[in-house]
Amino acid sequence: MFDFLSFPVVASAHGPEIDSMTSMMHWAMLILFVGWGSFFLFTITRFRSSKNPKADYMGLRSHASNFVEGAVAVFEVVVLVGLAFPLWAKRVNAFPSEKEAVIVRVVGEQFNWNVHYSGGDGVFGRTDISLVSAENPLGLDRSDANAKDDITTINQLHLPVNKPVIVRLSSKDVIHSFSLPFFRVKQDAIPGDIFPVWFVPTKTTAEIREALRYTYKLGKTVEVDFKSDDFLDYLDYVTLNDIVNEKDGSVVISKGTRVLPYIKEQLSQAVTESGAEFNKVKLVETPIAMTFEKVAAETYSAKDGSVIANKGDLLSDALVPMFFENGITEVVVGLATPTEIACAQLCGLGHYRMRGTMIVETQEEFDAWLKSEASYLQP
Amino acid sequence: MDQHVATAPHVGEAHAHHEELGFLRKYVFSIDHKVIGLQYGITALLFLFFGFTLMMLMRWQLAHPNHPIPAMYFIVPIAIIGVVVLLISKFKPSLSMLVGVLFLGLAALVSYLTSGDDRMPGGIMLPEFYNQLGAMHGTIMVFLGVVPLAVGAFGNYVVPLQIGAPDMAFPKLNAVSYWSYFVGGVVMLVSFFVPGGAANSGWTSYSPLANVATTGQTYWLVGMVFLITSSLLGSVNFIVTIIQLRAKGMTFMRLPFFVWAQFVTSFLLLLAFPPLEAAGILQLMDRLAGTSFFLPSGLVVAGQPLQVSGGGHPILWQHLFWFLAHPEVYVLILPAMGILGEVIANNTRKPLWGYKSLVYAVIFLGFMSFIVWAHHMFLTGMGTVISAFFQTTTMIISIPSIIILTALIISLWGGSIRFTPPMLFALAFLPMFGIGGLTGLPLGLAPTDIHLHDTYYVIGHFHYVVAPGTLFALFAGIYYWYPKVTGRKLSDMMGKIHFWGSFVSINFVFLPMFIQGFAGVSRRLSDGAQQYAHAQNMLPWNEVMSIGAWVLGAFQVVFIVNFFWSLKRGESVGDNPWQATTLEWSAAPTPPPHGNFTKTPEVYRGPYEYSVPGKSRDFTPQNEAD
Amino acid sequence: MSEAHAEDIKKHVRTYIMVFVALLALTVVTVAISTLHLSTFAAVTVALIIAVIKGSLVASYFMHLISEKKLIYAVLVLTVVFFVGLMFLPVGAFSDKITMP
Amino acid sequence: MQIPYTVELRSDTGLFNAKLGVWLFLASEVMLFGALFSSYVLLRVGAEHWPHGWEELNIPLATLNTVVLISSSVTMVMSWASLKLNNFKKYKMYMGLTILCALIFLVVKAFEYGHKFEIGHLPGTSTFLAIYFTLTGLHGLHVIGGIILNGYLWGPGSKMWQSAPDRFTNRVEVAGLYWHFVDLVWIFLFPVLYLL
Ligand code: HEA
Ligand code: HEA
Ligand code: CUA
Ligand SMILES: [Cu+2]
Repeated sequence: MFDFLSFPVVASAHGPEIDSMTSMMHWAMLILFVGWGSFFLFTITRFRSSKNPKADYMGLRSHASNFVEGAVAVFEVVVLVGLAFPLWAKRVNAFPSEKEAVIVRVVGEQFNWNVHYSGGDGVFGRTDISLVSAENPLGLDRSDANAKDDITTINQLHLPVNKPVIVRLSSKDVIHSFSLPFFRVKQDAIPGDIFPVWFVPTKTTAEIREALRYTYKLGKTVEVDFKSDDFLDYLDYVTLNDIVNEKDGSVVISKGTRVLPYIKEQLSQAVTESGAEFNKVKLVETPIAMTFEKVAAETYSAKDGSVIANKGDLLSDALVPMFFENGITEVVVGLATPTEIACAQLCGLGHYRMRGTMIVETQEEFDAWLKSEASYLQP
Repeated sequence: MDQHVATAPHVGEAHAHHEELGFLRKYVFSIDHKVIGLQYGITALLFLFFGFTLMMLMRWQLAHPNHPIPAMYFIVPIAIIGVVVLLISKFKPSLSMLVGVLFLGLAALVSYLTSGDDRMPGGIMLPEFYNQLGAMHGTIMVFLGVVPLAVGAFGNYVVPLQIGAPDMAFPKLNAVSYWSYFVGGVVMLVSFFVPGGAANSGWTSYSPLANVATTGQTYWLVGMVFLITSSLLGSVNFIVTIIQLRAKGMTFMRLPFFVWAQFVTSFLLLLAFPPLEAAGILQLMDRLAGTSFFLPSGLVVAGQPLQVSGGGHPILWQHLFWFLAHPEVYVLILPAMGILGEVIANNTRKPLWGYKSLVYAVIFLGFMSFIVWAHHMFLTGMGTVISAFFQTTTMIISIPSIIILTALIISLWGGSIRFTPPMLFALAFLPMFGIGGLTGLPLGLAPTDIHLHDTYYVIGHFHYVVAPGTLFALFAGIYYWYPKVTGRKLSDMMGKIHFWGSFVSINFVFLPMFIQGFAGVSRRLSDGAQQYAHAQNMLPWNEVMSIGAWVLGAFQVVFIVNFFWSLKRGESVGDNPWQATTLEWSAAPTPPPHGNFTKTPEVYRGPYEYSVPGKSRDFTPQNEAD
Repeated sequence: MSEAHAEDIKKHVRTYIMVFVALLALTVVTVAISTLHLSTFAAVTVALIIAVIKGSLVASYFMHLISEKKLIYAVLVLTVVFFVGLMFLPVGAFSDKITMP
Repeated sequence: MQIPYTVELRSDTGLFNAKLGVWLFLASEVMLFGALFSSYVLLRVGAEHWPHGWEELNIPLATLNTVVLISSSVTMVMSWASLKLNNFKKYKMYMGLTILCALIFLVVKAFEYGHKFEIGHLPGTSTFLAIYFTLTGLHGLHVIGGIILNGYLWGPGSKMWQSAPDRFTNRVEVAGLYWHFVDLVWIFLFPVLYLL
């Protein structure tokens, strides 16, 4: 009954508390709104001038509204003392002990999340901004003994499920905001300061992927001629046949390619260079595989029985013609990494794409991952 | 000139009979509060329109990210509006002609903005340009649109009339305020033409992002200094005027509610703006003199260590900014509430319910608004004590708002409600502000703010209070006072079309924002969150909201046409068409001459003596002796 | 201007001279104390106390605040309240931050 | 219609318009400098190292400037008192002295700044110098504003003494309030920047 706001999947231990507090607030707001609203609607119909030509100087004589206002005030006090203060205190004070938690440093920069694990020794190596370079965005001093086993990644945060995590958050340049929508975590990453946040992930990325399935459709088809039609009107479309240079028969753009501005450039170049001429091209509108990685949520096979995409396979625009040819017009997909680090603070032109992937996995998978990362380190 | 002039001179000719001043002195460098009020009003309306145009471009991008934007869909309608207004003006030098020309200029400006490889190569909006539009939409709407309209225009025009004063206390200072505002606006517009374009760090200009931003940010800061100066001078003027120039008998408890609202607003401007000025000076120093007030040591920007002395704090900027900006949002709402008081009392034909509690609530609201600012900063690493303080003050500040809204709603009870266009807008304000205000509560509680902070939920929250809230109240004010200014009424029919169209479409714009907010969709994303997994099933809403915004835009055209058409063709009215009680209607001629009153009014009663038992008329003006 | 009024003003002028002397003396005192290089806390306290005294003298006598109207006091009290808020709340926020576990 | 209470006092407030106006303006100035002082405190509390003012700055010059500014405050109030006593000549003299003091203040300040620039101490050098230049620079702008204002009242503006002596006296009083405030700010700047 509480959750009427259709929150996204919740995947952390404290998430439900925040959700139910939010829902509770919204119930209260709804009651107030409906209460005031019905009084309001009743009043404006009851006292319209055609029905009530003469106004009453005194108006409402009751002062019941004082009680309502008082009640709202009391309610707010109860929410503050009973919910808001304790919940917040738990978020910012009740940190798990460092021994039982996974500790990871995350440092934001325009427009990446740098992730830093302390490795086997549990101690983070020294960092120094004079060492910062493209290969070493954190400026980690590998000559420091503690740094030898440190693991760093860019935009790859791996965490084990059901274990407390402490993220030590900071930034190299401007203010970012470390936001994990499914985990109900958000904290500004402020340069010159380090703030810790903690939470316990309770669902793995794979579980969330299963829970979140989307159906993508193949839409309209059109046939266009490169010369007469403006390609930029077809940015949501994928080619269903090759674009062939009819002069020499060479394939300039193969089928299963999304119509993007560069295609137009490539074609015009061919025209200016060799006076190429092209066939008409058939396009289908579809968002499958647009923007970022999606996987097939089921196995899709062609009419002849061959597999187009196995469950879990990455989908690409190149598969679109095959779906089309085999009469598959709806594809159920999961997102490759539904769990992500979003940036919730305007941080420059790349703010909209400052997305880090976050993988929550079983302890075994996590350990295996750490091990494989460690194996890349130079001895 | 034609024969209309004699019966109802339009705005520009209001003072023709009184004194022979040259054109420049009369309309441009005037020191008459009414002319200055109109200057503010027209400038602010144009800026509102411009701010909205920027937003409609952004909404196109959000609905169809990375698709070319058909610029002509924006340029041509604006140009057509310009031509229509010019036609209405019959190309005679007048206000309409000026505005018509300005609309054509606006069309040219938009066509400049929608071209250029550093903004829209191939018609596709670059993210950095989106950010410029966002920052400038916020800045223009707040500082160049709503505040100048609510305070500069309505305050200037109405307050002296309502308190029975011949003018503002310092007329020359008043003109300086306007021109300072004007210069600030010009600087902001010019910033679109500098390399790198206008400011692009949000209207909040958070450091260090704003420190390392393009030149536009410097223009933004300089522009803000002018705007702040303008507001400061204006607020000194308002406070002195209200305290010193009240007519005989106009005690504080007989002030119209609108004057009270302006009075409190002026204090907010007076005391909250200076810290932003200080912050602006510090950021200018950071940008121009190489200081690092907001830059900590050890920054690495774009791979290069930043060569500054360091030792500053990014959060310091936020404290100084929000110390202004929270009171500022009440600056946006208080005059609106004031207008509502006038319109509701007049159209219910009865006194406001609980006038005193309204006054005390407004004062308390004004006071509290200074100590809630850090509720914008819960996620900047706040501990328990200080966050508890700000959560508590934020909850406390909701109580006076509830008292005000409740009193206004109860005022309807027992009335004889006339659904005139100003009243329609005023009535719509109530539930719309209710939605906006109520959604402020979960934001004001730190734990729930974790999920909602910087999502579209926040955007939804504040647009409900500023757009169908304040903006509707301002429309109510325009429909209400237009006859006093021009001697003619705005067309009721067009007014009702404007109202219903706006009311329905605006909810399509802002209601889905809450849904996106619950899903955790961040604000200020130039592709409408396409890149984010958690936003995938929220993307269709983007299109709904955008269509809502364009429909909303289309209905504004009705308003603009009404505005200029009625200047000449509206039903002409006498001194007190609404049968109102306050002095601007009952004691001043329409339109008011230079000096406002032919004879100094004297006040005998409270502001809203409607339907007094035993009186033959259903309204008893304040200046009517017993 | 009446004679009584002129007398008043002359009295004022004497006060101004006295205040002037006091201000000079306090300036000397505060500079002198600063050469002692007291501990930061003591130095801040003493310097601020002296500055407050000097400031009050200027405000009370040169700016006639001592005989000013109630309304002006009201404005100033309000300003002082917000001034104090502005001084202390950000400092409070800076000292109450989430700390590293 | 004339605007009332430009000269005479309104009975219920006991004030004329400009006086209330200038006090309100000063209230906003308090908030302006308050915000800067608040920033100063925050930066200093948060700094790892903060120099003592006396190590970086020239105390004798600043003391001299303090004395100069205090003197100008006295001459300012004396100029007003002279008008009250109907002595226009003395007014001219005292007002002239006020402006002179203000100019001396600026000259001394210019030397201080010049020296700092010479030895390469720029606003960007350290946070201390940054806040020093910002605060004193802003204060300096206020001094310049005061000079312009007082210069007007000393020169062209003083014609009003003939036509409307009461109004003119009020103007001088109001200008004085502003000028004393500028002095008052310096009284706090001096210990905060130089002595601590
Ligand atoms: C006019 C402007 C305005 C107004 C009045 C308000 C009012 C309130 N605001 Fe809002 N706010 C903004 C403008 C405004 N705000 C803006 C612009 C931002 C974003 C800035 C940015 O980040 O860019 C913002 C952001 C903002 C935040 C920060 C969110 C975040 O970034 O995470 C918070 C948090 O506490 C908040 C809280 C509140 C509260 C508690 C109120 C309270 O005062 C509300 C009290 C009102 C009520 C409780 C309604 C009562 C009415 C009824 C009950 C009647 C109902 C009637 C009928 C049904 C007929 N606001
Ligand atoms: C007063 C403030 C105000 C107002 C009124 C509005 C009005 C509107 N705003 Fe805005 N908005 C802000 C203040 C405001 N906004 C701020 C501060 C931000 C944050 C910026 C940031 O992130 O930094 C923001 C951000 C913002 C966003 C988020 C962008 C992002 O995060 O990426 C969106 C998205 O849809 C939006 C939409 C709209 C819409 C559709 C309106 C519509 O309601 C507009 C309606 C406008 C009109 C109806 C104009 C009417 C004018 C006329 C008709 C003129 C007539 C002229 C004559 C007669 C001469 N706004
Ligand atoms: Cu990083 Cu937004
Ligand atoms: Cu706020």
